[in-house]
Amino acid sequence: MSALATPGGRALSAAVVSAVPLLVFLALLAYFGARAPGFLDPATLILILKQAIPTAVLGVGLSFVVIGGGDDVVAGGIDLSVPSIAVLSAAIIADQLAFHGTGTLAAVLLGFMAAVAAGLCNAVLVTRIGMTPLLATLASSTAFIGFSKLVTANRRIDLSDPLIVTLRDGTVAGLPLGLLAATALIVIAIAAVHRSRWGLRLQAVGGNRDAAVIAGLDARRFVAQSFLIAGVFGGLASLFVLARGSGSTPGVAETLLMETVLATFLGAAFSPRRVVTVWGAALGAILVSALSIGFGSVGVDVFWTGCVKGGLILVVVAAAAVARRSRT
Amino acid sequence: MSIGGHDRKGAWRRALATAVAVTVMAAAGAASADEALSLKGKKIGVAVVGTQHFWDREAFNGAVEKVKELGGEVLPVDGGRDNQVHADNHDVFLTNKVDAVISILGDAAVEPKFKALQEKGVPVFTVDHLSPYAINNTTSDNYYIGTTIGRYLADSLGGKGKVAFFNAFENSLRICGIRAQLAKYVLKDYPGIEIVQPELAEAFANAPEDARKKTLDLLTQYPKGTLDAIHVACWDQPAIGVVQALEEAGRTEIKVTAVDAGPDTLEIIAEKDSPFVANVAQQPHKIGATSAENVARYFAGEKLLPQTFVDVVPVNGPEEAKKVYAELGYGKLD
Amino acid sequence: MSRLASLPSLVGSGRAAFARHGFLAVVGLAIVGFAVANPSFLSLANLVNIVSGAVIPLIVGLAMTLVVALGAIDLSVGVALDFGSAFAIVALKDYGVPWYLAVAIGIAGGTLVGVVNALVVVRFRVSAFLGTLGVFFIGGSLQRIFTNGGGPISFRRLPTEYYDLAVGDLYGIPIRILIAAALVVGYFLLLERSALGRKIHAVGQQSRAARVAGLPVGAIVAFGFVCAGATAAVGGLIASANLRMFTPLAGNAYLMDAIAAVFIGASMHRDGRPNVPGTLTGVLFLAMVANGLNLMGLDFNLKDALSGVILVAALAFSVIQHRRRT
Amino acid sequence: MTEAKAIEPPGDAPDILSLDGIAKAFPGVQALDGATLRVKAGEIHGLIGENGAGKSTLIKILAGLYTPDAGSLTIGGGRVAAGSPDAVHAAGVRFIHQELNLVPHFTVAETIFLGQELAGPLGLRTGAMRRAAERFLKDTLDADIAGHRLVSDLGIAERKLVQIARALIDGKARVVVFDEPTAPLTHAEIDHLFKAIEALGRRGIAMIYVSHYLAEITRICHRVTVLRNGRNAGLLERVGPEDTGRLISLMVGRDIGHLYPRHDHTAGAPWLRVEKLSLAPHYLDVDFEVRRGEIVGLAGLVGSGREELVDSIAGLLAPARGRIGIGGKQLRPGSTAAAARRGLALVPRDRRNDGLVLAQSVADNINLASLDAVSTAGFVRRDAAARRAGESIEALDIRPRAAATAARLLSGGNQQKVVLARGLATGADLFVLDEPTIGVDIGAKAEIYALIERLARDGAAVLISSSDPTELIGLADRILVLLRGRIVVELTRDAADLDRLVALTTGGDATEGQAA
Repeated sequence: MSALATPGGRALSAAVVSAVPLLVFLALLAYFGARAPGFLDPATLILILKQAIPTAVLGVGLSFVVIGGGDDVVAGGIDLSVPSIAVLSAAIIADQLAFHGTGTLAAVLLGFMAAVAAGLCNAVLVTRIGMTPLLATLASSTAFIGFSKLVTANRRIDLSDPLIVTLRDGTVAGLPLGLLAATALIVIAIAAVHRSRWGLRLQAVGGNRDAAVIAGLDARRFVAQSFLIAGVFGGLASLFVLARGSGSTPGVAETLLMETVLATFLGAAFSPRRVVTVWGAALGAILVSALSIGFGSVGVDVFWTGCVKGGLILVVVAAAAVARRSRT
Repeated sequence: MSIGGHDRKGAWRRALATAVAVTVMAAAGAASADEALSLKGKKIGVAVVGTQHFWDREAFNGAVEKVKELGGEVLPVDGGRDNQVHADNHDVFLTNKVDAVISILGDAAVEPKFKALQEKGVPVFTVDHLSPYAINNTTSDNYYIGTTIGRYLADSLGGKGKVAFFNAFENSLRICGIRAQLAKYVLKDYPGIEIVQPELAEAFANAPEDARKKTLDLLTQYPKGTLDAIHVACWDQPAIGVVQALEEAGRTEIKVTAVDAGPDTLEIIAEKDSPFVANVAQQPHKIGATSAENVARYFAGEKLLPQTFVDVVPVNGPEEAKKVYAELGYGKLD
Repeated sequence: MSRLASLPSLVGSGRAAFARHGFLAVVGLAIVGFAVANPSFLSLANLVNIVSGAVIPLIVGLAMTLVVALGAIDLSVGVALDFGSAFAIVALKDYGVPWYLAVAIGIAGGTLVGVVNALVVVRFRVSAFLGTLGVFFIGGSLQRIFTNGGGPISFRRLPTEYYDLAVGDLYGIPIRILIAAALVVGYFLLLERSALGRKIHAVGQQSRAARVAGLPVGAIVAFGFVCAGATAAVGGLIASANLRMFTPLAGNAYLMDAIAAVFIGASMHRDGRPNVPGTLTGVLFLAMVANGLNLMGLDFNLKDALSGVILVAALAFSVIQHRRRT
Repeated sequence: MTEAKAIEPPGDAPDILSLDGIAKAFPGVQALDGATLRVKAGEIHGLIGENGAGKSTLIKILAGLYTPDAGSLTIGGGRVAAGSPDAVHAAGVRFIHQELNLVPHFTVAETIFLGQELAGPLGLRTGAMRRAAERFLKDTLDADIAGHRLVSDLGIAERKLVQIARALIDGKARVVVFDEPTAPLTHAEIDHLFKAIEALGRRGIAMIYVSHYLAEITRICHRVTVLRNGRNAGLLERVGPEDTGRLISLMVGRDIGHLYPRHDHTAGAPWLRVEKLSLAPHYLDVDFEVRRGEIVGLAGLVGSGREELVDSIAGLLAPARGRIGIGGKQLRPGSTAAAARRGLALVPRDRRNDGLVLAQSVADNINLASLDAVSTAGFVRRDAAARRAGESIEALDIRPRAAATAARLLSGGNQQKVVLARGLATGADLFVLDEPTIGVDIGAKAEIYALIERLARDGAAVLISSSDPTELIGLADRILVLLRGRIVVELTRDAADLDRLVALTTGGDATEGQAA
């Protein structure tokens, strides 16, 4: 039967084309390693991982929505509001801790509740009102950012709460605590999406909605759940955002959004199935972080990083499009 | 390529020779030591929060050029106007084993990074950012800026009237807090002056256009005769849009004051009948350069004071604007 | 435009009627609220102020209308705007070209962005969202490289004719409003009256059917991106004339509003397709909200939160309204 | 084709499923009028009929997707509520739809177990599912497919098997309905699929096999129910290859004479010329020409490469090799716009998605391809556009006679007339009509046939691709028969009779096919 598969020559060229993103990335890493001697040290590696944490957690949240909605960015699933949910939750936690004398647990709980409410709001906009996810979350994110400004009066709030400091500086067996915590979250998410019944069904809903419905699944419920979970991950990410910034800093949502979208879709280019995955989003975040640190270490003119990121998107997506065409 | 800075480099050097003297409240005998200053063989990390704004860019260029001039190697990083990215950029210095760090601007998010650098024995020098972990902070005298612009503002109002403040950063950046609060402190001497509430926020991206629109809305809210001045509390990019809005609306009786006095705004102040009446010029390029020199002094074994203040140049009225424009080496205005 | 003539039906339950005319209800509530909070909201001067402030968003919105009508999206309209502004200002300042040539060069700058988008989307089959996102990154980066980090290029001594693009008037009517009006009419004719416009809508509504009918779909999509780029550049010309300088990365500030306006407009259309009067309404609504909130003298942080909520509500209502109709 | 059935017929086994006296009317058409279908356990039961005979309506009623107006459904001796997909599923009926509907990036195991995954305390038991899937494929369907492979990497036949396995994996299937399962498959693949089906039969599962391919029906089915015009036209027991003729006559069995217009056209200069056109694996080395004033029919079953060939001529697909000429000029391949410039008008088979811009008005659709003719300086002259649309509506008798009506509100027949009107408005002289009367009621059919005849009379070259052999015989001057990607025979009008054409397209007349 396997002889009936696509002709060998075309499969080969597709394989070459689909390896382009990986080759590009490896070439860049080699270049950094050669130019900046310290780049391949374990310390740098830890640093790359540490800096990737907030983007990775947000990317994981986003990937739930993309997986459940399909990866057509305009018609399928996307949640552009995950970073603003994180910023909103961070703002609430910081404000509570710094100015209202709220206990750590209660403050974190309040932030989480806001994040879940935000996710619920997105779920309603998309599955009840019927807005396209792109539009719904673009709009809701402006509201969430507005609320976070309202909460913090658009100022930076420094935090020295033990939880935040521990998450930032604590180590377990020589490994940063934040890194371990984030890894645990990502592992749970991977298990949920890629190792559970629910996850397989979520993937089916996004992969081919008709197929999912034929299998007896309630597609809308899965989509709603994915937005809710994205909200939860926004809330979880807020802790890492707070730890990384030693408090809440206004105006970080936009950078986070760009990095998150980039990481999530870059991750797809590295997955063998060419689809957005949870681990792909996490890996994408690490790659983006490695690129940033790499460029910094090499001393590349910072003005060029946008060119590199944009070029990367175009190359990766065009390669994927070409690979898809030669496959069918 | 070099719309911003490099073509002015020659002019800068000439200006440095003639410019107002630097008030270096550093160690005695600094002048003689300058001859021997060197950063040969040193790798200096220079981090700046962003380069879109004239001030930031010039401070950054000043530091980078001076390090190179002193024979050092530069590892530059830019936060893209994101305080968080700026803070994270300091990690790169940690892993690249730089000999010293010059950190320009930024908010409290950088503190843990400074602490980590300090623990690794890397000395940190800041520009416009006070930190317990830094050896030295080179900055303008923001207290002087705040009180000076406050006085000029009061003078332009003749001691009474309504003034609107663009003031979004008072709470988030220490230097902005100093400038805004001291200006307000001075205005307390003038019971006839009232600050319109609420204050206005400027956006960082597209600041001039954003301020222009907000000013037009403000003018509708305050018809002719009910508003007398608009002050931008921490910088002056929004003032470009404010002036534009006043000219468009024919409300040039309203006075404008701001802080920074880059070439763009000096040019506006120098124009005839400009509503933009006063500003306080900083010397960002010199601040950056001075910080780099402080690094060299530190390696030469000198003891540095916690803060080095570089002179600011008050600008009051068109004639002074023209003069300062020439003095700071931006060229000549007629 | 028969839509505008159809009056709200007074029959049916109040809730259904509200859902059906929800967007208009939100607009009405907002106007009343703003007027009560500050009577000068409805003054002629302020209305002119609103319209005049809406000019650049409107121009960007028109460009977006065209692209969305083609069933795509353009996240790089801001870059096209910036390029228009940059090319014109540099031409004026460093090359001393006459003002009309600067206008042409500026438009060419935006067109360039459109051409790149067209290549990426039509030739390399990259989805419009990710393709224009890539162009967005690259375009921003190029501006920073060109301006040595993103410093504005100021040119106070603009030729008066160029300056007048933003601030001049003809027979008492601001030239910027005339430019916007001309573009609105032009886009209206293009999308609602021209042969090409029919083809554009056919491609946007049912791309494959358009292809079967023998329409050159690729060329039409490419035209849309190029035309959108050129149009956004006109916004850039006005922005640069306005402030007598080029502010790098300024264009992105208009992206979100443009998308929102187009979708508000589309949901008001009978067939739910993007349309010029709808976009005009959407842009004016957003401008009105921003202005009204400013005039209320609210704390600026509260203002941001409120305008976000109003945006979500307006979009939600217009989507519900559209669903009720079909 | 003469080998005995691989599995024994069920003999006197009781009916496991029966649909009795089913009636269903849709606006304007009585789709089913007392149809009956009874299936025994372990039997492979063929269900055949022409397009519009009511097969798909009957299957949808069985699936619970439609509620019948009358009749009853009994499964395994128990009455099952009509109109409930869940009840039918619970009773053990499974459907293998013609569309594969699989998630492309899923593995074989994930696909098969979707909705009934094996999971333990540690989450999905990937290995267990993989092994179980492989075992199931091997044991039940006699297929070797590795469970970790991605659906997108499978061949079509393998995907079909996976689709079947997914329907059966729960082990509760008692009746499996195959809807045109071999459509996209090659000969070798079909053999493999049949092995799988026979393996199912050995397990006592009843199967309903819906297909146009009579050769397949006679090869594997034990009994065949023939539907015609919504009623049972016959039930054949112990079917063998020798029954093909009987099946055809039961299927067609109506007078088609008055439906078709009088032939009143004469062939002129060669116009469309197709040379050595190939697009593996769909069609190979296709050569033919169509003259002006001539109607050429293209026959071939679904999967014969007919659709791809038509798409290639119209510019929707780019052929791999070969040339297409129109009026002596070479056509740029893969561009509908280029084809349109050469005067080609396509009436596509998928009218809803490809034919019309449904949201736009009838007038806009009629003028869509020829807007420049009603425009001045790029602007549509609305009066001219309306006038021309009005003329077309009048001439083609499009109803309702309101140019401003949205195209989506029209009936299928009238939509098809709008597509034709659009082509006519461009002044096209080559019409490629792909299934021009699919889903169109009989009255509209006659009108469309008259229009087609008029096109030829006016000197246009017409190529009709159709799965309805009667319409090809009724209209075409010549009929090209496509079988598995090759033109196997060209029948002239005089030589074409229905039995022979059906036999040729279904591969039921292999000797003649090869002789030609």
